[in-house]
Amino acid sequence: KPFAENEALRPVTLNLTYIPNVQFAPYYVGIEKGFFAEAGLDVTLAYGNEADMVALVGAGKEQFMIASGEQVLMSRAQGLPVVSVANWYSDYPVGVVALKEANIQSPADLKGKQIGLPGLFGASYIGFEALARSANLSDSDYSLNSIGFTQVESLVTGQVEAVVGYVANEPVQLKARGYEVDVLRVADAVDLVGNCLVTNEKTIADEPDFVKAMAQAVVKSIRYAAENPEEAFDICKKHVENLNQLSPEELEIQRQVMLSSIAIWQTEPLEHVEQFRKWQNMQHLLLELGLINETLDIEGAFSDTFDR
Amino acid sequence: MTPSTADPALELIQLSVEFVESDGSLEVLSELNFEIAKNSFVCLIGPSGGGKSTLLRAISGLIPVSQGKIILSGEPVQVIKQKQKYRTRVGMVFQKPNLMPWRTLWQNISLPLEIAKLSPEEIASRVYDLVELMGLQGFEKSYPHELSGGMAQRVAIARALAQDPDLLLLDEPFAQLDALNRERMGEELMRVWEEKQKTVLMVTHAIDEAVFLSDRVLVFSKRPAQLMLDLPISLERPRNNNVRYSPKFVALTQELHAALS
Amino acid sequence: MTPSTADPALELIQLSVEFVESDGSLEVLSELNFEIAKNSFVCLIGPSGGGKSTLLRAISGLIPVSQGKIILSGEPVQVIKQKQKYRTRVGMVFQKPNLMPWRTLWQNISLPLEIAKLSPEEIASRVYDLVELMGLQGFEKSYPHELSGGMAQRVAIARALAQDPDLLLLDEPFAQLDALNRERMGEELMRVWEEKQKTVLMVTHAIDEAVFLSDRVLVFSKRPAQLMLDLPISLERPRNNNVRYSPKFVALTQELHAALS
Amino acid sequence: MTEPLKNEHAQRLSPRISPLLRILYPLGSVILLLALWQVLYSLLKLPAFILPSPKMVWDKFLLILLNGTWWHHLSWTLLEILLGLLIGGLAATLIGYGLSKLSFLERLMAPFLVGSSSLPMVAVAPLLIIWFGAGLGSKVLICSLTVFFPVLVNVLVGLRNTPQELHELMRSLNASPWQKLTMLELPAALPVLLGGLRVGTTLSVIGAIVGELVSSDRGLGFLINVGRGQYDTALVFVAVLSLILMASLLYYVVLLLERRALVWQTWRKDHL
Amino acid sequence: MTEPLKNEHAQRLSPRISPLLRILYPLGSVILLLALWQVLYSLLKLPAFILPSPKMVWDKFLLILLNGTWWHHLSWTLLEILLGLLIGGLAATLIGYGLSKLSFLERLMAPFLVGSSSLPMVAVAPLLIIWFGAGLGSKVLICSLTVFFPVLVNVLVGLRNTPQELHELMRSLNASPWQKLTMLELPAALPVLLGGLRVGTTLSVIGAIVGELVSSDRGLGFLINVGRGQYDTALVFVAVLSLILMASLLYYVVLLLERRALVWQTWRKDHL
Ligand SMILES: Nc1ncnc2c1ncn2[C@@H]1O[C@H](COP(=O)(O)OP(=O)(O)OP(=O)(O)O)[C@@H](O)[C@H]1O
Ligand SMILES: Nc1ncnc2c1ncn2[C@@H]1O[C@H](COP(=O)(O)OP(=O)(O)OP(=O)(O)O)[C@@H](O)[C@H]1O
Ligand SMILES: [Mg+2]
Ligand SMILES: [Mg+2]
Repeated sequence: KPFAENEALRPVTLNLTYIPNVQFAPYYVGIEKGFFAEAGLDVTLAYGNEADMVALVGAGKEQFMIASGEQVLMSRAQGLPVVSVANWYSDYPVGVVALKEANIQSPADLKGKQIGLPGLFGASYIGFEALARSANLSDSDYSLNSIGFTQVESLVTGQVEAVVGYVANEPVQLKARGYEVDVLRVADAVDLVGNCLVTNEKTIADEPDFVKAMAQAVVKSIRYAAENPEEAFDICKKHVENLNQLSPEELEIQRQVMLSSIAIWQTEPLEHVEQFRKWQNMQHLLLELGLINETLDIEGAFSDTFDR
Repeated sequence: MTPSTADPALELIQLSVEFVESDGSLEVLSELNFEIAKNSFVCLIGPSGGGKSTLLRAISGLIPVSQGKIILSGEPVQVIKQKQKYRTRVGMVFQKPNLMPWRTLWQNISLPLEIAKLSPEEIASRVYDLVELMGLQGFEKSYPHELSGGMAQRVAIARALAQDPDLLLLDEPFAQLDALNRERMGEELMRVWEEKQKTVLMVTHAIDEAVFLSDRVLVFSKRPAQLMLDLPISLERPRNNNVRYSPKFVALTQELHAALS
Repeated sequence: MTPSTADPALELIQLSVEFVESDGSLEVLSELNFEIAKNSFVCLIGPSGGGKSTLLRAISGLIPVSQGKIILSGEPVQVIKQKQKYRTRVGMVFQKPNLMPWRTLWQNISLPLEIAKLSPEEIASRVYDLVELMGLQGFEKSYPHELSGGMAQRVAIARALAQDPDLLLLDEPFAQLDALNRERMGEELMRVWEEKQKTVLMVTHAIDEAVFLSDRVLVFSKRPAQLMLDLPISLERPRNNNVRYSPKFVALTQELHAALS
Repeated sequence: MTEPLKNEHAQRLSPRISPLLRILYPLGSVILLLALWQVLYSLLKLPAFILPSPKMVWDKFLLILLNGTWWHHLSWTLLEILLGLLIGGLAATLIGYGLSKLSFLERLMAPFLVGSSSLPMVAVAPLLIIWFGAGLGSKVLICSLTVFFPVLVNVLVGLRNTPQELHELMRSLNASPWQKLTMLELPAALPVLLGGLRVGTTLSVIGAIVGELVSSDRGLGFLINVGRGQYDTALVFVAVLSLILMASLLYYVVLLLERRALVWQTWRKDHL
Repeated sequence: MTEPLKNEHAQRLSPRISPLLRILYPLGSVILLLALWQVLYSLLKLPAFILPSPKMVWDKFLLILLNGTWWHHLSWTLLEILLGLLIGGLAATLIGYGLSKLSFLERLMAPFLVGSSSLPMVAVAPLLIIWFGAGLGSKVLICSLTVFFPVLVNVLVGLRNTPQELHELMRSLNASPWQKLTMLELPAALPVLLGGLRVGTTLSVIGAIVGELVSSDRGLGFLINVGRGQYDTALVFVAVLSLILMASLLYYVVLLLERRALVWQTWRKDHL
């Protein structure tokens, strides 16, 4: 055990965004299979709003969270000293989903369409803009509708022609409910950094072993969950509220959601150059969108010394 | 001014009023018979809960009659009420002035005339006269909350007179006033009555007030109300305050006192 | 029962009360001098806004005096007020019954005693007696909104008597009652006064009420109030309703009427 | 000596409603609503994750009622609400009393009272959660805050509207400040205070839900989040209906308390 | 013949406050708040993205004021609120009048009125957006709904509390139903109606913001979302303070309207 030898387990909170969900399978697995305990950690999971969590980690009030890459850069631009120490998603998890009849096969087809997304901020907005720009489209070429988190409903009821969502979630939900859909993955157009384990500079400086223990346990958990999906899904049932109460059909949808999520997990640590490129692409996009105003020190935003 | 029973302003024939309730019915007026002469001033006294207000409400058509008839100058109330001429027949003044707080003094007096859809000029001239008659000049634009109790009651009387009714019903109109204001308002009312030549039926609890004002005092029994005493007041008119100290006044007061207790 | 000016219950010496306002000051009482004999029943009449209530409020120590002195059985009010014995000296009954709506009849009467921190037994026995005295039996647990106006006013008087004060001040206590109830309450009050041997100072607007009840009627002038008339009422006691029709009564009433108009 | 009760009239004239009808009417309303819902469902033919049928919602309710989930979450929200009511109500009463004695301070605070009542908790809840953590504490704080202002305003109004004549009476009886407080001011302010609490109850429910929606792992608001995340719209309906029911029940409980505490008031039965 | 005005007394005894003080007090409050905030900021030493200083917020305000962003969003929210007030208020008045004439229907509706007032808009806003789209419409709908219920309740209470004696007066004058409505019922219900509108205004602001927080691309709620998304807490503060200010102003505008319309009421100046 690299950390906290001959001591009791160290309690720590890992903050997840959103709510308990099968996509967080690795963290449930890490707890149930004892990967965190092996690293000397007693992990409690908490859920909350991403922006709030980033602020708390940045302020040093929390130590670990899972956050989207752009959040790391945007908050660093505002002076929050947050750092990514391990990758969870290999790809940017966002995509555009449309019903077959809308005939949206490539980003260029987005032209002139009514597009729904939660709001003009956050991962879906940034992912969509990346996709649109890859096809040389700008905001005047389509119309964006802020529809909150009602993508599936809005698409089905025909309020919009395409929606922006998580590739592992909305398309699966729609297919399972008998809708034929086309998905444009942002990852196919641009290589952006996805979700990662985030901590703050103070924790890295004060307790590098602690960070290392956490990062490695997370990586191990991701790999195990990816390799043992059925076991992982069973573990999810213990942690995800309401899962047990779903009908068999609905439960199967949730299983599918987890499986498609696994497809974009990063099971082996990424090479530095590769990581750097993803971060730099992200910074480039944010600058273009005006979400940050100056170039940042990319090397400071992530570290690859803890996850291996 | 002498009452002529030949052509009565109001006749009650075998009048009964009952209230039907879930726990049986309550007979409030029982086979009442009397008439009131044109242009006379009649006061009605009786125990609390005896049915005086009920009688007035029946005459003004607010509640239905169970039996018998109410006849105003020869025509039954029900018939008049349907003919819409009704509002020129009976004017009612309640115990409280009952003014609309969002209307000025002027607008409160004009209310019955607006409801009757008179022309604005007609309304203006009538209200003007009434303001003068009741001595309310200078307060035309005041709202009820800016008026004293006495003034408010005067407005209520003016409003009832605005309809120019044949019969004026007053239900303890001065009960809210203090003793001094009460005397003053009584004299005022008498003056107006003499000037306007109306038939007045007024409910009161004050014996001296009844004697001072009226040509005739009716005393009701306990419920179901029946006529217990019908006392003509043969004091000279016009009357002034000194009449209160005359032996005749005192004797009449005493007689009513005895009848009531 | 004959007033003995040797040992007065209340003395006013050169009493003046002014209200200081942003736009100058208002002199309401001006160098008032009179005394009230122990155990006498005195009524105070005067024009509206004349300062009668102000005088009562000054005597009960609710407002400060600008000049002069108020002496209760030999001791100045200010001194008494500080000694906390005050509440056994003066009891006040207002124009409205002023009952606490969340207290039952019984609890309203016991209020002054609770404030004085008497023992529960003592309170119970006193309140019991007062309920009996005022004829309120059977309504001990009623709340004020369940009482008629006359009963509420009776409770207010009982409450003032609960303190067992030497001097009872009444500010138009019957103004809210109708004529008949008013007469009854007056007789009631007289009975209690005779039984309890209190000094009473009562403000009223009703001349006959004043004459009927009191040993002496004081008439105030317009503001600033001064004593305009001090009329002893030498009618025999005990009095009953018939006294109202005696020539003496009528003459006294007439005299007061003249003084007031 | 026995005079008629003063509002014999009034009481006789007020409309009577039999106890049977009093139960039948709300029942009727509920049946009406269900019927409307069923018709809408059958007519619109929307997918179940957009509008579930009453039956689906009922089944979901039974399911989570029987396995204890329902009570697990409901009780948590209830706890937040009750703690919020207690703390917010108490603080508002104490501070309100203080302010009423210091009219200078009251004037200074008045703009905040108006401003804060229009402060959407949903906008500041994240700030509160950042500042005070994501646990029970921040939810109770949000509830307390939502309850605080209406009760405070009502305490101020209630104390201010204590009849001036009763104040005079107490002064003429040489009552001590403490006696004035307990014998006059508190009882006089009670109806308005309870009225504020009643409004506060409703707001407290909303406050708790808002707090939970922003971040939580237990409670009806959390259940709404879960349902929405899993496209389990029936669960969302169960949670929303439960909280409406809870709010209505709490409302009626305070109403009942009010009636008990205020028997001395001619109670307006037709009071909503 | 000229008697004294009835509440000469009352008016003289009511506390007078000079117009100067009336401005100075709120000013004092604001300064107090700013001071408190600054002290908190200096003392707690929290990072600016958790608690910005007054200066930072002011600078941000100036920035977006000058480049037009502020007005762009504020005016949108204002539009939603005003439309919501208009539609919700009007609908509530009309339906309220209808219900008051059909007491049977009113009883049937009563449980919904209580229930719906405790329905957290934040929970149903997504549903409304699904059903009615994400545009201006759904926000105005949310505002209208939040305004609808308090106004409806007040219209019902106002109409019900029309003095019975005045109804009798109108009957004794043989007034037609239309005359009863325009000459008695509407004027009598007006104070309570306007009171409901005043409460509704505050709620409407909250409704608009909730709608915008859930989904929008314009408005103060959107600005809050943007600020939160970009870790620009100063922007969040500007938006929240702007909407509090707007709500307070609207509140006072309705209050002013009320005073103008109700000159005939002895106006309670100390009314919050
Ligand atoms: N609408 C009604 N329904 C049922 N009972 C009624 C109604 N109106 C009056 N009563 C009853 O009829 C009786 C007579 O009442 P009324 O008001 O006519 O008496 P009154 O002589 O005017 O009394 P007071 O002198 O107190 O005014 C009372 O017992 C009263 O309770
Ligand atoms: N607290 C006060 N501040 C200023 N002026 C006052 C105050 N109390 C009374 N006054 C004024 O003092 C005058 C006398 O009032 P007071 O109430 O004593 O008259 P009153 O004789 O009792 O009249 P009424 O017969 O109408 O009761 C009035 O002009 C009144 O406006
Ligand atoms: Mg009557
Ligand atoms: Mg007085």
